[in-house]
Amino acid sequence: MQQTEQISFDFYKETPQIVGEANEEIKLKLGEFAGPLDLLLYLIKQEQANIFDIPIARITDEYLRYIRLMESFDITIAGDFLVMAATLIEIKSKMLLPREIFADAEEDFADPRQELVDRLLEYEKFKSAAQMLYERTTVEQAVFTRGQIESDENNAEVNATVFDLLNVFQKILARHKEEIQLEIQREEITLAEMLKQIKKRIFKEKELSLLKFFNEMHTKRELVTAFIAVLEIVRTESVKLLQNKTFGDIILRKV
Amino acid sequence: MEVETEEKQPRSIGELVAIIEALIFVADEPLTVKILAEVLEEDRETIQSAVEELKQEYDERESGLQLREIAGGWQISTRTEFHEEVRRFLKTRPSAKLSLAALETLAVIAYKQPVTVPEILEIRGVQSASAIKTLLDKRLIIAKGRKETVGRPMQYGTSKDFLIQFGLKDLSELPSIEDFEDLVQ
Amino acid sequence: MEVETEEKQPRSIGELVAIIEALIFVADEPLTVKILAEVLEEDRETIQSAVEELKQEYDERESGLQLREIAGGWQISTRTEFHEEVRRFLKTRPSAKLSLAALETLAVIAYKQPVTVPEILEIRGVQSASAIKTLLDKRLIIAKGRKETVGRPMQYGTSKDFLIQFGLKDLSELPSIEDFEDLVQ
Repeated sequence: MQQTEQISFDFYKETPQIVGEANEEIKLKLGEFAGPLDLLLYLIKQEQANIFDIPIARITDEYLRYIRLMESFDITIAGDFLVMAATLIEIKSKMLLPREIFADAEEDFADPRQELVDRLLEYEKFKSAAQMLYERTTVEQAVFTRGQIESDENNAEVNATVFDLLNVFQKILARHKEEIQLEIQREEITLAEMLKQIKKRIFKEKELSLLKFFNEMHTKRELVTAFIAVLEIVRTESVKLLQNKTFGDIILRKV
Repeated sequence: MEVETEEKQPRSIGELVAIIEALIFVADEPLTVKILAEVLEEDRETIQSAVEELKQEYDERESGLQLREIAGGWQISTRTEFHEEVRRFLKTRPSAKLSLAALETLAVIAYKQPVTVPEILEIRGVQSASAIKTLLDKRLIIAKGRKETVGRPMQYGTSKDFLIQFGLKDLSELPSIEDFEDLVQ
Repeated sequence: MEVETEEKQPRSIGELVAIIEALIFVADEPLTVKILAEVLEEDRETIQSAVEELKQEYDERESGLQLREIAGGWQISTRTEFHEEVRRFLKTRPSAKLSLAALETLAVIAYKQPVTVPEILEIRGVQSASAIKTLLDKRLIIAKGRKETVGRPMQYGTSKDFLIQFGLKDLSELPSIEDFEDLVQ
């Protein structure tokens, strides 16, 4: 099937809700709010408040209550939720200032809530747009494109974007690093370890083909170590070097 | 592009419609009138009217397939009515969920493109980095150059895959963001 | 497989023909009457006659597609008359598509340019000669003079076409590792 990965998302099911229970306990339903603005909008609706005249004290209390509740459930609270909490408290305190202060300069009086209201209205538009996108995907999921045909198979290629380039480059670098590390590990085989390895092999297999053994070495340094180890072992242990024909394989055999 | 320039026999419109159908079928993504015109060495108007004739043909046939304009091109796909049977046959389940955060971020990017990470934060009021990463991985958004401002942040916009997956001819088909104002409240 | 066993409304023959067309279209391989009968829970005779009706429809339409019986099953394919156009289209369509090997090589060249073949080998750990040829053919990379070192190997860098195809104004717009880290956090 040609279909690219499909998107599905149950907009309604995953939209979080706080459900008030009889005993005034607040219960969290599955899901999380998409952000502090999302939570605020929810609380405003819950209170059936007018978005242009937000009862800031009540909403702030509710908001903080929710944050505390999240804390008590050990839900990590994104910093952005705390920033909003601070903003709300600030607005609340400004609202408490006696209006008379502004009475003289009526025109300069700006509702401390105004900026927040603007943000909420702006945000809510995009939230609706997100829902529209969600609905579109459900329609699109009812449409399928053709199955694989021959010409696709000759064309097993990727359609690349710049981020693919970066991704791929990072993967290559990671792979490269791994190889270097392996290399280092291999090179760290000491003469003593090499001797131990050869002895073990001869003991187990009675004899060892040097051609085969040297082929197992990955680096020049390893090969040199292996060579010295073989000389050493012939000198110190009861093993013999056998060669059937000139330039043929040399066998290391236990005596 | 080498093209054998034999003397071109003029194609009948019926023949042209048929060839276009064959090409749209083999193409692995929506095929634009522009490409069709280039490949077939016909002018765009001729291709355009041939495509429209094909479209009408598909609409009139009560068949299992439809010809759709999507992502600036044309594509043959199954008709929505039969999605249940098709899904049952392919044994596909709707998968790869987009989170609420990712959908919101995508909405902001779709309407505000090109847009930077800080600008998205401004609208959503919450960090959107992981949502952006998801959207990039799913190829729904792409980098759209850097913004000439402090730090030259990367800008993002929607991709062709976005149009395809959301069944849009082009971005102008998105309802205007101001239309959503009426829905607010 | 769960199947909602609501009382099955009998399908009209026209509907059945349409559904069969949709299923043959989405299938990766020729679809047998047997499988169709199972998926649609109809008996084989019904399916057989519906398929034949579909076949007749395809034959009567003078379209770019045909319904063929192949390997014991049914398949939609382009009509043989148009194979030349189809082949030419598949060959000439402009494509930003790259094999993984080519993409890897391009990534190394983009981020390390100017870079020589031995240096690319060093980083990728694999020979890249044919990938480099592909990239040169696609004009995504160009030779950038020789390196003043043993053997004076040729150095490669990305081309103007590379910038165009990847939608970059200039190389500074390539996403950096830092851009990416911002997203991964």
